[in-house]
Formats: sequence, structure tokens, C-alpha cells
Amino acid sequence: MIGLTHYLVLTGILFSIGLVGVMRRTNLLMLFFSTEILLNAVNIGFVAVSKFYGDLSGQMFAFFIIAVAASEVAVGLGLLILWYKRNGSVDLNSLQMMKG
Amino acid sequence: MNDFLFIFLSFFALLGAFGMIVLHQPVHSALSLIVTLLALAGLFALLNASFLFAVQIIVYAGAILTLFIFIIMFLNVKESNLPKEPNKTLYLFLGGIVLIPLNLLVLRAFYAMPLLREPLAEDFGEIKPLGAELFTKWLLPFELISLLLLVALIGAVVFARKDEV
Amino acid sequence: MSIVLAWIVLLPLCSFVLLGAMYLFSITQRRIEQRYFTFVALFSPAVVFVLGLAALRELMLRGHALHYRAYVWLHVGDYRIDMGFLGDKLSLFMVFFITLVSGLIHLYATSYMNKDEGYGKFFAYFHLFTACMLLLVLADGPLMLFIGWEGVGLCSYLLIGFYYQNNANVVAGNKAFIVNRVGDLGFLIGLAMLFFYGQSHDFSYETLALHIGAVPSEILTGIAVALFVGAMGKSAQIPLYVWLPDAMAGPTPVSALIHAATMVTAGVYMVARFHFLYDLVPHVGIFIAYIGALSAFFAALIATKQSDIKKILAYSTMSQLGYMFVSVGLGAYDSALFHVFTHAFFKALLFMGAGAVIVALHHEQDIFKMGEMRRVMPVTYATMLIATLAISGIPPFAGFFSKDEILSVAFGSGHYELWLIGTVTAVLSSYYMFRLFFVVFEGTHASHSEVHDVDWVMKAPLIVLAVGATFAGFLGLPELFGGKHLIGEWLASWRREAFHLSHVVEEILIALNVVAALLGIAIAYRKFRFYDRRVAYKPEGIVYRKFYVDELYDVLFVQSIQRLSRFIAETMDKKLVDRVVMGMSRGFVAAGTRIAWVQNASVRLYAFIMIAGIGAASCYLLAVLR
Amino acid sequence: MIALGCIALGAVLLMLLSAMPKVRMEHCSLFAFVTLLIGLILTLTSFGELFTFFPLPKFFHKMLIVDSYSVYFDAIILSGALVTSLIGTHYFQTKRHFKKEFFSLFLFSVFGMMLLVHASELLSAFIALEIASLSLYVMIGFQKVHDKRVEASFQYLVLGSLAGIFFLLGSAFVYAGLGTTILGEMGNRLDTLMGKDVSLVIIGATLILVTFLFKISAFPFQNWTIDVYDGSSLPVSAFMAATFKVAIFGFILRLMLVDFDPIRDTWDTLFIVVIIATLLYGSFLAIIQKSLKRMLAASSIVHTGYLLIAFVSIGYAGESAASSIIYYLVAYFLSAMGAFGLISYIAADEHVRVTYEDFRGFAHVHPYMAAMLSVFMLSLAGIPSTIGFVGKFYIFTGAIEAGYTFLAVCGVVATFVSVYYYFKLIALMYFYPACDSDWKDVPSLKGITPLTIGLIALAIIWGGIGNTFIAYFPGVDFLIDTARLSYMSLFIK
Repeated sequence: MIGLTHYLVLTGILFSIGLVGVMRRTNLLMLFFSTEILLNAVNIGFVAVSKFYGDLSGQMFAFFIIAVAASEVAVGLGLLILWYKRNGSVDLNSLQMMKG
Repeated sequence: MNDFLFIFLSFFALLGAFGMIVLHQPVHSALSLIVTLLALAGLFALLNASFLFAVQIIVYAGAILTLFIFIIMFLNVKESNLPKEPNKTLYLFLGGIVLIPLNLLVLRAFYAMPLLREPLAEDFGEIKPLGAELFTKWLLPFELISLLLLVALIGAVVFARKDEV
Repeated sequence: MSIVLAWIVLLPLCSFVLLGAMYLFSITQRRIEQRYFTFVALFSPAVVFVLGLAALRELMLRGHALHYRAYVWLHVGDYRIDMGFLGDKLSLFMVFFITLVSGLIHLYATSYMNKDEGYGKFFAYFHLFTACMLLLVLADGPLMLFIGWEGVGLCSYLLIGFYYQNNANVVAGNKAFIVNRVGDLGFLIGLAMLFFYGQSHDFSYETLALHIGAVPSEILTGIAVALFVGAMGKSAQIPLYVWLPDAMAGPTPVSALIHAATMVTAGVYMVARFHFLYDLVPHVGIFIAYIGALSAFFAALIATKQSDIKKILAYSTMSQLGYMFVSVGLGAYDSALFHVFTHAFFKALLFMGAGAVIVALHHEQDIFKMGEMRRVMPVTYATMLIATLAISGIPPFAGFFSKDEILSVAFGSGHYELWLIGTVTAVLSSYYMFRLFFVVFEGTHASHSEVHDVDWVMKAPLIVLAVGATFAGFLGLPELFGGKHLIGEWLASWRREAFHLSHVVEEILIALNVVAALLGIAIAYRKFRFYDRRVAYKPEGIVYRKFYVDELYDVLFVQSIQRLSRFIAETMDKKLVDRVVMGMSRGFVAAGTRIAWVQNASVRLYAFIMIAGIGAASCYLLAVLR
Repeated sequence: MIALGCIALGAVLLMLLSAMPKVRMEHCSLFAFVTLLIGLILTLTSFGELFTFFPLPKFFHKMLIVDSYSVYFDAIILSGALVTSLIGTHYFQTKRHFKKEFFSLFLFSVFGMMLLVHASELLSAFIALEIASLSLYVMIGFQKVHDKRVEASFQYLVLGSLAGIFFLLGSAFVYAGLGTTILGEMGNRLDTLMGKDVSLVIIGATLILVTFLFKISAFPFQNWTIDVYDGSSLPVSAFMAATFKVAIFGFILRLMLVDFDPIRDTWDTLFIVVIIATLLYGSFLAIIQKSLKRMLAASSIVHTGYLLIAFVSIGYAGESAASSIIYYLVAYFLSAMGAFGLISYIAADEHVRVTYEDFRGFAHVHPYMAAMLSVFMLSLAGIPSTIGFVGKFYIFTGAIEAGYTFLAVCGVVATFVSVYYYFKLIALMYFYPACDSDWKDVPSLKGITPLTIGLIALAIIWGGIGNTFIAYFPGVDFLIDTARLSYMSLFIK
């Protein structure tokens, strides 16, 4: 019988994969992809808990999180284009002007 | 049947996510991500969240991912221009190690959760009660989201437009 | 009436603001003539001196301490800290001589700084210093004392680096700053501990003294040592003394006021102020006394080999401060303060005399390039002679009585080795002081040209101080000479226990002191009375060979002592102490540079650190949650 | 509440106005200023009273709360924003890259911060946080011509959204554990669960804390601080350092005091480690910096450490610790705002007068500015007779009262070290001869910006000395008493 726990474990694993993605990828685009995975992992968790309690709040959360994700992506992609036009690179390591 | 579906869908979700972080080409990663998102949409359906199921497919897979792919096409980064990612496996490994405690912690917490489920209302997760809830109880966040999107809009415009100065 | 205490502090502060504003106006807008600055600069100290006298009179009339609570500064719950001023016998005694000496030095400085570009700025800082010093003395609690403490420090750095165009001065200012940080850290820790353990409803000396008995004695020891570390820094004791000789880079009036007469004695004052604490931990007192004795001896040794007139005086200041710490350490706070009092006169006089010589010789500070100044500046010569006699401990000059008292306290306490060090130091100090005196004022064949005497504005304070240096000692005339020990009576509550010595022993001690001083003078006379500048650099000249006694001395004392003092001056002082203190700050910077690699602007690394942090937190939670 | 609406309305209106070609940037700046002023006046009308209520419960369902506590924070945030707009006037006028929309975003971020303080539900709080953060990201990257700005913006965006996700995950856990996300109700549920296993809630709350530790730049989430502050334009750095921290503390204090009170002990050890590491890291970094801006950024990490000391003390000395946090926030806000503002006024360009060395002998050329800068440095270092000292004093006494003597000692040591890097500037300005560089482009002391900075300097000294010189004029006591009052308003049922 699949219960809440299994969904939350899925959340945990997906979240970890997302975090590894953030740490591993140097491509700036991939950074946003990883962020999306992280957000989706959280969504699954919320919706599962929502069903568990029979309370719609969790689904609301998921709904709002999608909107938040969209807005972050909008700004992030704007910056990305700006950076690419300027430096011709989507390499995270090109963002290392300030040191020390 | 539900159990089988869960295992099937979560397998694809994880596979897609894993593919996303190991594939080198942005387009491949994006496609892999779509697999995850669709699998998750299926899981939403399993969880009686029919509205979210639709939103996930329409907004996430349909809009956000399309935006990503559009950007990928727009930038059209050459293979040679793609960032070199040395020591990939090392980072994968290191990242895995760092995350072990967090995962253990999560597992530990969840096994303590009761498996009892409260009986669900007949129409749980359908669009009508969801809409009613959204526009009564959750009115404030809903309005706030509109402001957030407005800010994002201004931000995107500011960054993307040409400078007149 | 006790509000006068607040005005004693506020008035110099107001004149500081006024002078500062005038100076800023003068350099940015329109030039203000120097005499206006002079007027403000002299008016305020004079009034403050009168106010100090008024407070003193009030105290005598009332018979108990004046206490003025200006306002509540902070209150946390029912705990409150007042901004208050305490005028008891100790603080008003300090105020008396501080205002007197500082007034005279102000007058002197008007001539010394004449036509200097930073005339206004100099006096603004000077007044700020006076305000802070008076605040330090009049504070009614440790926190206010700390404000004054930091304030005088700040002024000291500002004035050391006054001629900031010269890089050496800046380095000296920075050095004083950093070394004093080390001391202040100790002081702060002491205050924090005192605050923590001495908690009651407020944080004034009065309540602290009442509640201090309840504090465990190990803690008290810690507090006492930590506070003394602060005193070490401020009063230039081993090992935190390295800044004082370098501090002589400042203008001479600064050296006279801050680095001789007032600020450096703040450490002694502080220990005396916390006598209720130090009385409970006599073993810390012994430690203090030893540090003091060693500082006195080391400094005196170093002084015998110096050639810069102000450095000699700086080491001598350190040496005299050592005496004071011997005395406070042994619980004879009154004797220490008596020495602070007499020392203020003769040391200020020495510095001002030295300043006059320096001005006369167009800012020459090497004593071996001076000589025969007696003829050119007789007034300075006479006053310097008085001051030198006073510091050497020749009766009836001021230094004799106070030094004798300290030595007899050391003897009476049973710590004979302290007494012995003190006496040997006395020989050394009379030696190096007369060495300086003979070389500068006597000697033969001086080659300097174009010497002019200084004007009377500079000489007048010298004469006043010379009178003080001659007669100040009579305020503490021992009973042996049929006098009443006025200062001893005035500060009677600042003595832990009385040491009774029989009259015979006292007479012997006095005789020994005089002999010690005369011995030092005699050696100096032999070596330097007819000091000839031309043969100075030929030690194997015939004149020196004739005296076998000299040779003997040379081998027995001078050479070995020279070697020792050179060792101390060069190896210990420069390499060890300097390196340890300055090294600490450098080490910190180096460590900072090393960890900065984490700050390499790599987002990925930052994310990794974040997630690793979360991982660590999870480990912790895994361990804690059951 | 009305103030909140006023700011939101102002932001939207300003956005619409900035589309009109006739409206110039000066107008927008003025409009933003007036909006903030109205907001502040509206806030101050209920300042210092004890009350709490949920506005429009029918529509907002206890997701928004208005009490003395939030009003107090509103007042700080609004005055912070107001001061930013005043001291930024000169900067915005001389740097041509600021457009009209900038002020709209500015108002939006102020709105987000105020909302965060008023939020009484986790998701609303998150959205408020996102509004504030997103506006800040854009504000940082606004001067697109500088690569540095874009990079800082990018870095903040990436790391900020990563940290934000932990908030969401944490809320999911808390929701799983408690079944609600409304503040107050969460506390009640937690009380009924006491004695049972609440590890899910603890983990969730820890993850929520992560986000806040990130935003206030505590160890190990602090690396971005220096780069982002350095990359931002000075008024924006000042705004971030002073105001954003206030808002964050406003929310997290409410969460900790009202809801997670029963489980707070779990974090004690964790916090002690975090505090010590934060103080150490910040001190070390601040010492080695050559650029003033980076030094201020690094030292803001140290100040976070001090604030966290008070934060852990809450468990044992609730009232005094909470009010000391609030007071310290005011003190830091004034000092940092003054320092950043003055430097932004003096430094003409990105590469002129940014390092310590550039200020060599500054006092001999511009004595008034040097004096003000010294006041700010003294206050940041916590030297007595400045407001910074009083703030630190309250924090350390609170820590000692709560039994964290060791932390207080660490704090004192960090303060002591901080004297080094703050006084270095004072020493350089006063001890050395003026360097050869051209001082002509330093603007003279005219206009609204220097006036504001001068007033801040006076306020700092005022706050440090006390208020008994002129009776009935609000001073330290008033601020502290109101802080206590606002603390009490949290517990009105």
C-alpha cells in the first residue's frame, strides 16, 4: 500500500537530485533546471500531505509555488540573456570577477 | 493498480531528473526535464489533484519549459561554447555524500508519521471546491502572487530591453 | 554644588568643540588669527583649575564625597547605569594636580607651538585630552572610566601622529594604538567579568565595593589581573611598554602632559580606584609589584644607553611608573599617588626643559650634539637642575620624599628583593639623569652654532614647576622629620595596612637612598661632567685610561650593564616584545587572507558550502532527535 | 495596514507613471519619497500603542496581522527606505543609469518587506519575501552597463532562490507535521503535540531557518554577502544591509516567539556554533579587505553574529533579548546607512575612492565629512557614547542574563577585533598627509543628502548619550520601551 511516506520519500530523493544538480552543473541554464526540479519535489510533498489531511491548503501551496517559479524564471532568464549578450558565455565560472 | 502507477511514475520522474543533471546538451536536459514534469503531473492526478494535473501540464511543461527551450534556441550556444564541466563524477559523488545526512533525516522523520488517512470528501481536489477555496480563504496570497508576477515582469523588461543611454 | 564636577569635564569639552570649530572654519573659510585660539586655549584650563579648587573646598567643608548624578544612561530591567561624577578625596586630588600641570603646559605650548600650522588643531586635541582625562578621574563607575580611558588613548594617538607628514610619527602613532589595543582587551575582559559577577542594581564603584566580597576569589584574581593588563598598556609596563619611547614623536608639550604627567599614570589611578578589589587579592598585588619593579629596573638600564633626550626621559617615566606600581601592588596606594603627584611636577618640568633645549637648538634631540647649554639658557639650566635632583632623590626635593616612602614601604612589607631592585634602580636613575644633565648643560667644546634662548612664556611655567618640584615633597613630609604627612592623611583610606618601621631603620633607609643617589651622581660626574664632544668617540683616549677606578667600574658595572642594557634595548625590546605584540595583529591578518580563498565568487562553491552546512545541521539533528 | 496599502498603491501607480515620457526621473524619486513619507506618517499614528488585530478577517482569514510589533518594524523599514531615498538622491542624479522604474521596484521591495513583517501565514510570508527579493535582484542589476552589477544580481538570484526553496521544503514538512501553516494555530497544534514525536516539525522549522540565516548572511550561508554588496550600487547596498535584515528579523522573531517556542531549545547548540563561526568568518574577512565597501559588507556579517547572540538569548531572557534585537537593528540601521550613504556621496565612480588607501589624509581636505565618517565607524565599532555601544550593551547584558556568558565574551572579542578595521579608516584619515589624488570632484556639503547624513550622525550620538538633556524628546529609553511594548503585543490572545 502506497502511503504518504512514499510520496515524501520521493520528494526527498528528487530534492537531493536537484541539489546535486545545483552543485554539479556549470551551465547557467542547468542551474535553473535544477531549481525547477527542487520546486517540483516540494510540490509533490505538499500535494501528498494535502491528500493525507484532506485539506486543500497543500494544493494551494503547489499552485502558488508554480507561480513563484515562473516569476523567478522570468527574471533569471532576463539576466541570463543579458549576461550572454555581454560575455558570450553561459558558464557559471565566468561569473567570477569579485574575489577576495 | 494505484501502487503500480506510483512506482511507474516515480521511476520516470527520478529517471528524468537524473538525466537532466548528467546530460551535457541543454536541449537534452530540457527534454529530460519534461519527462519528470509529466511524470509528476501523473502523480498529481494520483493524489486527487486534478486541477494541478492540468496546471502542471499546461503551465509547467507547456509554458515554462517552452520558454526554456525557446531561450536555448535563441542563444544557440555552440557545442564548443558549452561550459566544460570537468570532474563531473567527483562533484556528483561529493554532492551525494553531503546530502546523505539530510536524506537520512528526512527518512527518519517520515517513518514516524502515522499512516492513517482521514476520509476524503467526495469532491476533494476537483476544480470547483478548489476554486472556491482559492478565492475565499487564499485570496491574499492570490493577490500577492499578482504583484509578484508584476515585479517579475518589470524585472524582465528592465533586463531585456535596450539601453537608450 | 556638586554639579561643578560635571562642569570640570564639560568645560574643556566645550572649548574643544569651540577650538575645533574655529580651526575648521579657519582652514576652510577664513583665517582666524592665532591669538584668538590662544585666548580660548588658556582661558578654559584656568577656569577648570579654579573649579577644581572650588570642588576641593566644597569637599573639605562637607567632609564627605561629592556625587553628581547627571542622568540615567542605560537601564535594563531594574538594572541601571548612571552617568555620574564622583568627587572624593582621591579624584579631587588627581584633578588638582592635573589641572595645575595641564594649565602650565598649555601656557608653555602656546609658545612652543607658536606659528605652527596646526596650532588650533593642536589645542583642540589638547582640550579633548584634558576633558577625557578629567572624565576618567571623576567617573563614578567603571564604564565612565572606560570612556575616559579610551578617550585619552585616542587623543594620545592623534597627538603622537600630529606631524603626520613624517612617516615615522605615523608609525609611532599606529604602534601606540595597536599595543594599547592589547591592553584594552584585557581591560574590557576585566570589566565584563566585573560586570557579570558584581551584579547588583547598578555599576558604580560604590555598589561594586559593597558587593565585591561575594565574588569567588579565583574570579576576583582573574578580574584583577585582566584590569591590570589594561594598566600595563596605558602605563607602559613590561611587556606592553614598547609604544612609550616611540610616542615621543609627538610635540614636546604632548610628551610632557600626556606621556609623562597625566595619561600614563591612569593605570596607577585605576588600580588605586579599584583598591577594594585589589585589597582582596594581595597575591595579584605582589605580581603587580614585581612587574613594576622589573619595569623600573629595565627601563633605567635602557635609559643609560640612550642618546635621544626625549627617549631618555620616556624610559625614565616608565621607570618611575614602575616605582608607583611597586607601591600600589603592596597596598600603599597613597604612597603611589604621592609619587604620581611629585612625579607630575618634576617630569613635566624635565620634558618642558628638554623641549626648551630642543627649540633652542632648532629641533635637535641628540644629547651628544648638545653641550654647554648652561651658558645660553641659565633659567632652563637652573630649573632642569632642580628637576634632575628631584628625580634622583636628593633631599629636600620632591622626588626624594615620595621615592623614599615607596622604598620604605617595599622594605617594610618584607619584600626585601623589591626594595633592593628599587635601590639599585635609584642608583641607575640618578646616573642616567645626571648623565643627560651633564652632557646637555655642561661638557666642553660644544660645536653647535646659532643658539637662541627661548622666550619667557616658555620659561615662566618652568619656574612655577620648579617651585613645585622643590616643595611638593613637603606635603608628604614623613613624621621622622617632625612633619605631618598631609597626603598620607588625606588619602588615609587608600592604604591597605600600615607598615611600621622603627625610626632607626627609617633613618638607615633614608641614608641609603641618599647614598644611592649620590653614587649615581658621582659616576655620572666622573664620566660626563667634563664630557668633551671631540673625544667622545675615542674611548681609548688618555683621559679615560688614567683612571683605573674607571676601568674597574667599567668592567664590573658599566660594561656588563652596558651589555645587558644593549641586550634589553635591542634584543628584548625590539625583537621579542615588539615582535610578539605587533606579530599578533599581523598573524590575524594572515589568517584572514588564508580563509579568503573561500570567498572566490564562485556561485557553485557557495552553493556547496550552503548545502554542506545544511548537511552538518542534519547530522546534528539526527544525533539530537530521538 | 493602511500604510501597507498605500505603499502598494504607490508602487503600482509609479510603474504606470514611469511609462509616460513626460515624467522625469526626479519626479519619480519625489513620488516615491512622498509615498514613503505618507506611509511612515500613517504608521507613526499608531506607534507606541499596544494592540493586535487581523484586518478584514472575512477576506484575509488570519493571514495578515497588524499589531504593535509589526507597526514597530514597519516604522523602521519605512524610515530606512526614506533615508535611502534621501541619501541616494545625489547618487541617483549623478549616475545616469537609473531609470524611472527603479523607484517603482524600490517601493515594491519596501512593500514586500512590510508584508513580511505583517504576514501571519507561511506561504504569504514566502510570497512577501519573494516580492522583496525579486525587486532587490532587479535593483541590484539595474545598472546594466557594469558587469559587476549583473554578476552580483545573478549570484544573489541563484543562491537566493536556492535558499528560498529550503523555506518551501521546510513549510511542507511543517505542514505535514501540523496540518496548518497559519501562525498562532501552528503554535497551538504544537502545544497539543507536546510529548509526542515532533521531529518532522523540528526538521521543517530548521529548513525554514536556513532561508533566514541565508538572508541575514549567517555562517555557512554568508559567502554571497560580500560579493553582492560589493557588486551593488552603494544606496542599494545600504538598503539591503539596513532594511532587509530588519524585515527578516521581524518575521523570524514572530515565528520563533509565537509558534516554535516549545521546540526552540533544540537549536541552541546549533546556534552557538553558527554564531561563533559567523563572528570569526566575518572578522577575518573584514580585516583583510582593502575596499571600504567590502569591509562594510564583511562587517555586516559580524553584526549578524551579534544579532544572533541576542536571538539565542531569547529562550531564557525573552523580553530583554527580543527588545535588544529590535534596538540593535535600529542602531545598526543608522550606522550602516550613514556609512554607506556618506561613502556613496564621496565616491564619485566605481573606481574612485573605494579603498582605505584612497581615504589617506581625507580629514585634512574634508574635515566635516571625515568627522561624520568617524562617527559612523565609532558607532559600528560600538565605542561608548554612540548608539552602537548602547545596542551592543543590551545584547551582551541579555546574553549574560540568559547564561550565555561565553557568547557574550566572543561578542566582546569580535567587537575588539572590529575596532581594528573600523579605526584603520579613522587613522588613515587623520594620521596621514593627504594623498596626491584629486579631491576636486568630491561634492561639497550642499543639498539634501549631506543634510540627511549629518542628521543621522547626530542621531547616533543622541542615541548613545541619552535623552535627559531635553526632556520629552524621544531617545534611547523611548525606543527600548516601545520595543518592549511591541514584544508584549505578540502574546495578546
